[in-house]
Amino acid sequence: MANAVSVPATKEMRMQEALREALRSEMARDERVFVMGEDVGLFGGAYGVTKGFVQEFGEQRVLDTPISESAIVGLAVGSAINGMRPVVEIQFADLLPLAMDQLASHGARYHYMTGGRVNVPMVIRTKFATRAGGGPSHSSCNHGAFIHFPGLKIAMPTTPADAKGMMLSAIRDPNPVLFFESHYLYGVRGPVPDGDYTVPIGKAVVRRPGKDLTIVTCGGMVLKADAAAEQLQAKGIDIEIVDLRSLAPLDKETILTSVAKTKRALVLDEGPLIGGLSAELAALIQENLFSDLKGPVVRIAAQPIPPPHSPPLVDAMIPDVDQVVDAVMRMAEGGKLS
Amino acid sequence: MANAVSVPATKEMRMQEALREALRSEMARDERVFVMGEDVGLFGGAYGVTKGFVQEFGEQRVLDTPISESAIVGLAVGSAINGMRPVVEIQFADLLPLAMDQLASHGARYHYMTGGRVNVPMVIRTKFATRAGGGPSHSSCNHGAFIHFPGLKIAMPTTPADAKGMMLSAIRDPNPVLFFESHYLYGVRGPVPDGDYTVPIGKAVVRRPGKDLTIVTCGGMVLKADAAAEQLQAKGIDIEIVDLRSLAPLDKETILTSVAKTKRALVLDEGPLIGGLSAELAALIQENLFSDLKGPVVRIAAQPIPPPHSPPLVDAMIPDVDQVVDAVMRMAEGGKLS
Amino acid sequence: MLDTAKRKAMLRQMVLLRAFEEKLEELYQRKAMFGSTHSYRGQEAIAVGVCSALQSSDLIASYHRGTGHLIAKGADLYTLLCECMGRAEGYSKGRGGKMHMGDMAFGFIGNTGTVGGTVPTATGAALSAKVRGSKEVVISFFGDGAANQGVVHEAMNMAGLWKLPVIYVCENNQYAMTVSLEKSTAVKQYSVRGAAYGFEGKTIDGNDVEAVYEETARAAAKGRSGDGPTFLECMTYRWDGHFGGDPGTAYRTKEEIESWKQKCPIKRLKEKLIAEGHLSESEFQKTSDEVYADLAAIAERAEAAPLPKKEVDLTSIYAPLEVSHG
Amino acid sequence: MLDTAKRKAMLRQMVLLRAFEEKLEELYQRKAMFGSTHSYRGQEAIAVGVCSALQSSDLIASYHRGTGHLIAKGADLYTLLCECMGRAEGYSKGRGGKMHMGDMAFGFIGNTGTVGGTVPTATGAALSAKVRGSKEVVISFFGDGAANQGVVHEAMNMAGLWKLPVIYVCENNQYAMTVSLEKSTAVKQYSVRGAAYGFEGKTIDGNDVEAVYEETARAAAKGRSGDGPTFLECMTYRWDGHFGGDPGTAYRTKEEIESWKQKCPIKRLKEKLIAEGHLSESEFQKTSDEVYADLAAIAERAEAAPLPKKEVDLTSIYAPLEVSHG
Ligand SMILES: Cc1ncc(C[n+]2csc(CCOP(=O)(O)OP(=O)(O)O)c2C)c(N)n1
Ligand SMILES: Cc1ncc(C[n+]2csc(CCOP(=O)(O)OP(=O)(O)O)c2C)c(N)n1
Ligand SMILES: [Mg+2]
Ligand SMILES: [Mg+2]
Repeated sequence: MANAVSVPATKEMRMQEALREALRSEMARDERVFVMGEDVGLFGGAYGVTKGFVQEFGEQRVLDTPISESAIVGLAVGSAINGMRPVVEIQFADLLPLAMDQLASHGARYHYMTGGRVNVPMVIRTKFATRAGGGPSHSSCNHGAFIHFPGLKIAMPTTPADAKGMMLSAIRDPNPVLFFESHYLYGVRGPVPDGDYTVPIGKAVVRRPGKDLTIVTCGGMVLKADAAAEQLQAKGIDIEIVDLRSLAPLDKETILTSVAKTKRALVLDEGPLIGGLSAELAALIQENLFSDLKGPVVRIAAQPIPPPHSPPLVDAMIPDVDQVVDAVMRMAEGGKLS
Repeated sequence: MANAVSVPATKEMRMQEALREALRSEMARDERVFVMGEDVGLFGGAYGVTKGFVQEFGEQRVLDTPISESAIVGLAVGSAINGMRPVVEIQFADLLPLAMDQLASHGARYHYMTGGRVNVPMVIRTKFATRAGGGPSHSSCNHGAFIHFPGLKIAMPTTPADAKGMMLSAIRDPNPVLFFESHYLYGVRGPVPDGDYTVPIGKAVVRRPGKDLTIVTCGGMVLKADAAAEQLQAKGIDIEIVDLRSLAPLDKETILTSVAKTKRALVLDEGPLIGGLSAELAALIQENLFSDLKGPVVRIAAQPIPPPHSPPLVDAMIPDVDQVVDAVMRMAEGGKLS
Repeated sequence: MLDTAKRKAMLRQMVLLRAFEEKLEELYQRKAMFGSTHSYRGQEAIAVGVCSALQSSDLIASYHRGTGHLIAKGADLYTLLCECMGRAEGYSKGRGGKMHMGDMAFGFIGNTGTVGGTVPTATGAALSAKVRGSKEVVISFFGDGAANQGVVHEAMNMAGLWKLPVIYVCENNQYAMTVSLEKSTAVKQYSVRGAAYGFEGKTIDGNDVEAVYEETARAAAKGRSGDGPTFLECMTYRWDGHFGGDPGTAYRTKEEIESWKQKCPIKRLKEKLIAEGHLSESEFQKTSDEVYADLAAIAERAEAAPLPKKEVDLTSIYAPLEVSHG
Repeated sequence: MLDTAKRKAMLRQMVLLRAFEEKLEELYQRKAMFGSTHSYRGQEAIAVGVCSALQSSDLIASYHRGTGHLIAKGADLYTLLCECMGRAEGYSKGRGGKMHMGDMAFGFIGNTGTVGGTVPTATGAALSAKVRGSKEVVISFFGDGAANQGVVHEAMNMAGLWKLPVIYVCENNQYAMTVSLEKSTAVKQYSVRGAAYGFEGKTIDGNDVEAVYEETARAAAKGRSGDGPTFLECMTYRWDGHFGGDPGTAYRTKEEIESWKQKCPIKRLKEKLIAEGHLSESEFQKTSDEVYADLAAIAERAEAAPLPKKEVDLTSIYAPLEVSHG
C-alpha cells in the first residue's frame, strides 16, 4: 500500500459519544458485557450514553432497574463473579454512598479477601461535578473518599479519546473500576481514534509540557488549569500540567518525574479540601521530593462545605482559573512561599 | 474550708466504664437523650458500654434495633430534628458504609442545607481497630473517609478521661458527632474526673512534650507513639506527641504550634495510607510550615489493603513501634530526609 | 363528612399548588430558577388532602417533588420562591434549592434530592413523638420509585415493630423518571408491603381529595392512639415530564396522559361542588384568578430579591454550640 | 421420595457439620483459631437439605455462620480448616478467615461478615445465570436478622421483577445475636415478605432435612424453568451462643435451649432410619466415629500448616490484567 505509515484515523465527538462508542463496541465484541442502571433503557441513561442500546442489544442486556443503588452494585458484583462483565450506571456521584458497602466492602475486597479465588470485573459509571442548581444531593464530588478504599480502580478521563480508551480498558479489567464522568466534560468535543483504542488504567499523562511549575489535576479541572496556564504563559511562567486520568492506582512516576523537573507543584481538585485527593497528592509529593521543592505543595480544592444550590455560592466553593493564576503568581514570586 | 484549692477527684476506670458513666449521667440529666442500636438493651451493647441501661431507663429509652444500619442512623437523624438527642451504637466501623448516605449526605448536611433552620444533635458511636481475627468486614479503620464529608464532627478519644469528657460534649453538641472508640483502648485504665467533666470537640492535646520532633497521631496509635518516644528518649531524641482527639474539626493550631517548634513531623495513623487522615495532616503541615521544616513530613499509616484475618498479615499491615522508631531515626540522622 | 367551607378551602389550595408549578415552569423557561423543576401538576389532591387532615403540630417530610407538600403544610410562598430562585432570603438561604429545605416552625422536617432519603427521617421524627409521648403524627411523602430503596424497607420495619405514629404516603404516579411500574417492581400495588411490616396497607384514589382527606384522618387518629403506622398508596399521575425540559412523552403515550388529565383532581372537586350547588363557575374563576394574581406578585418580589454573596462561610456547616448546658 | 442411600449420606453430612463446629470450638478454646466461631450446631438440616438437592453447577452464597453451607456444598476440609486457623494454605491464604471466602470451583460465590451483604451477590449471580441462559440455580443463605437489611429488600424486589433463579433460604434461628424475633420485626414469619416482591414465600421446619430437601428441589426446578425465586424460611435454633465465648443464655432460657435440643435434626433422621430398619445404632456410631476421626486427622494437619509470612503484598488487592483481550 502507498501509505504505509499508519496515521490513526480519528473522529471528532463529545465525551458521551466516545463513551457510547466504547460501550457499544465492547457489547458487540463480548457477550458477557451488559448494562444496568436506572433509566438506561428506553431513555438511554440520564445523559444519553446508552441511547439506542436497548433497541440494539435487547432488554436482557440493557436493564432498567428499580431505584436501589445498593442492590444495583451488589447484583453487578454477583453477576461479575458469575461470569459477566456488568457496566452499571449510577446517575450521579452523590448516590455512591448508598452503595458504599457493596462497592467498597464487597466488590473492592472480594479478590483480596478470597486469596485471589474470586474476581469482580465490573465498571461503575457515574457523573459528577459541583454546579449551580444541583445542590447538596445532586452535585457532590466525592472521588476523594473512594481513593481511601483499597481494591477499587478509579478512572476520571478528561478528553473524549481517553474516555473511550479508558472505558475499553475498564470493561476488560478483571477488577472493579469506578468510572467518574464530569458533567462539565460531557459536552466537550475532541478527536477520538477509531477502532480498538485503549488507554491503560493507572497511567497519567502530561497534558501540557512546561518547566516552571507542575499542576497536578484531573477531570474538569484540567481545563481550568489549562486556561490558567495560558494566562501564566503570557506572564512568562511555563506550566506543566499532569492529568491524572486514573485516581487509583495513582501514577506516582509521572507525577514525581514532572515535579522533580519543575520543583514546584500545585495540586488542583474539584473535591472538597479536607482529606481527599488533593491531600494525598500534596503528601505524596513532599514526601518524595522535599529537598527538591522550592516551596510547599499548594492545594487548591473545593471549599469543605456541602455543594450549594445558588450560583454565587457554587462559584465561591469551587476552584476557578483566577484562583489558580493567583496562587501560581504567589508561588513563583518568591517571598514566604518560594 | 481548710483545703481551698480544689483538686478534682478522679476514679480509675476503663474506657468503657468512662463512656458508660458519661452516657448514664447524661441520660439522667437530660430526658431527650436516648440510646439505640443492635444489642444495646439486654446485652448492654457489643462492648458493654450500655450495660444496665435498659433496667435503669426502660425500653423506651434503650432501644434494641433490627439489623438496619442505614435506618438506625436515619431514624436518629429524624428523632434529633424532632427534639431528641439520640446516641446510636453501630457495632463496628466497617458497618458505617451501610449508613453512609444517611450519615454523610443527610445527617451531616441538614444544618447547612436548610440555611441553619434544622439541627441534628446526634452521636454515632462505633468501635474500630484492625486486629487479627477481625478480617475484612470486622476491623476496618475508615475514619479517614469521613473527614472528607463536611458537616460531621469526629471524635476519637485516647484516654478514659477524654472518652468521658468528649462523650458529654458530643451529646450536648447541636451537630452530628461520629465517635470512634478504639478496640485496643477499651481495656486500658486511667483516671477519670468525677462529675460534669467535659472536653471540647475540636481541641487536640500535647500528650507528651518534646523538642526534637512531633508525632501527630490519635486513638490507639498514641500508645505506640509513646512507646516509640520512650525508646527514642533513651537514644537522646526528644519526641512531642500531639493527640488529635478530634479529627473534625482538626485543631490546626495545636498541630502547627508543635511542629513550628520541633521543625520535624511524623504523622501516624491506623487507617490505610492513601487519601486519609495521614495525607491531610502531611499536606496541612507542609503547606503551612514548609520553610520551617527540616525534612518532609513522614507518614506512617496502615498499608493500603483490606484488613486481613491472620496475625502475621495484620502485623505487617498496621504500624508498629519499631517502624516509628526507625522512621524517626532516619529523619533525625540527616541524609536525604533531614 | 367534610363541610363545604373546608372543601372550598381545599379546592383553593389545589389551585394554588397548580399555579405554583406553572409559575416555576415559567421561571425555569426564563432561566430565573436554578436547577430543575419537578412539577406536581395532577397530584395536587394528595398534598392537599393529607395536609388538610393534619393538626398544625403534626409533621411532614417530603422529597424532590415537594413544593406541593410544603405549600399545603403552610410554607411561606415568598420564602419558598426565593429558595427556588436561589435567593438569599430563601428557606435555605439559597444553599439548598427547592429539593433541600426544612423548617420545623411549620412542621416541615425536610426534603432532599435522594430518592427515599427522608423516609427514615420521618420515621425517626415519629419515634421522637412516641418516646416523648407527644400526640404528633408524622407524614412521610414519597414516590412509587422510592418504595424500592433499602432504607425505606428498614424504616418501615422499625415503624411496624415500634408502632410509630407515621403515615407512609406513597404517591404512585406510576413512573420513576422514565421507568414504569411494571419495569421496577413485581407487585401490582405497593400497599401489599404494609403486611410485610405488620401494618395496614391500602390503595386509594389519589385524585380524590376527599378520599385522601378521610383516609389520612383515619390513619392519623390511629397513629395518635398508639396503633401504629399506615401505608397509604395514592394512585395518581404527573401531567408533566419528570423534570423541567422533559416532555414526558418518550416513555408515556399521549393517550395515557390525556386520559389522566380527564381525571384532574381540581376539576373533580370543582364539578362536584357546582353540582351540589355550593359553587358557581364564576366564583371558581374568581378564586382562581386571585390565586394566580397573588402568586404572580409574590414571585415578582422574589425574583427581585438579591442572590447570596459570592463567599464561603466555613462556619455555616455546624450549628453553633449552645452557651449553657444547664 | 428420597432413597435410603441419599438419606444416609445426608445423615453422615449432618454429623460432619456438627463435628466440624465442635472441632472449631475446641480450636477456639485453645486459641488455635483466630477470630470467633459462629456455631452451626442445631441448624445442620438446612445446609445439608438444601445442598443435597442441588446440582454441582448450582451456586451458593453464604454468611458469617457459613461453615456448614460450604462443607455441604463440597468445600475441602483441610483448606477450610487452614483458613479458620489463618494458615497460608487456607481458602483465602489467611486473608479472610472463615467469614470471608469464595471459590467458584465448587460453586461457592462467597461469604462476608456483613449481615445481609451477600444476598445481592447471590441475586446477581442468578441474574448472570438468566442472562447467559444457563440452568444454574443460586442459593442465598442468610439469617433472620439479615432479613431487615435494606439491600436484601432491594435485591429481592429485583429477583421478583426479573424472575431470577434464586432461592432465598432464611435460616430463622429466632435470634440475631441477642435480639429475639419479636424485638426486631413486626411480622410473625418472614416468609410473608415473598408476597411483597411478587413471589412465593413458605415457612418450613428447618430441622427436618427431608422437608428442606424436598422444598429446595421443588424451588430449584421452578427457578430452572424460569418461574422465578422462592423465599424458604426454615425455622430452626442454634444450640450454642452467637459466637465463641457467648454462652447464649443471657437472652434465652435453659428450657428453650433444651426443648430445641430435643428437636435435633440428626437425632430425628437417625431415629427415623432406625425405625424403618435402614440403620442400626451401632452402624450410626461407626459412621459418626469415622467422621470425627477423619476430621481430627485433617485438623491436626491444618494446625501444623504454616501461617502466612509477615509481609504485605500490595499487588494482592488487584487481579492481574489478562494478557490477551481476545
Ligand atoms: C437514590 C436516588 N436514586 C436516583 C435518583 C435520580 N432520580 C431522581 S427522581 C427519580 C425518580 C423518582 O421516582 P418516584 O420515587 O416515583 O418519584 P416521582 O419523581 O415519580 O415523583 C430518580 C431515579 C435520585 N435522585 N436518588
Ligand atoms: C450489617 C451488620 N450489622 C451487624 C453485624 C453484627 N452482627 C453479626 S452477626 C449478627 C446477628 C445476625 O443474626 P442473623 O442474621 O439472624 O444470623 P445468625 O447469627 O442468627 O445466624 C450481628 C448483629 C454485622 N456483622 N453486620
Ligand atoms: Mg413516581
Ligand atoms: Mg438468627
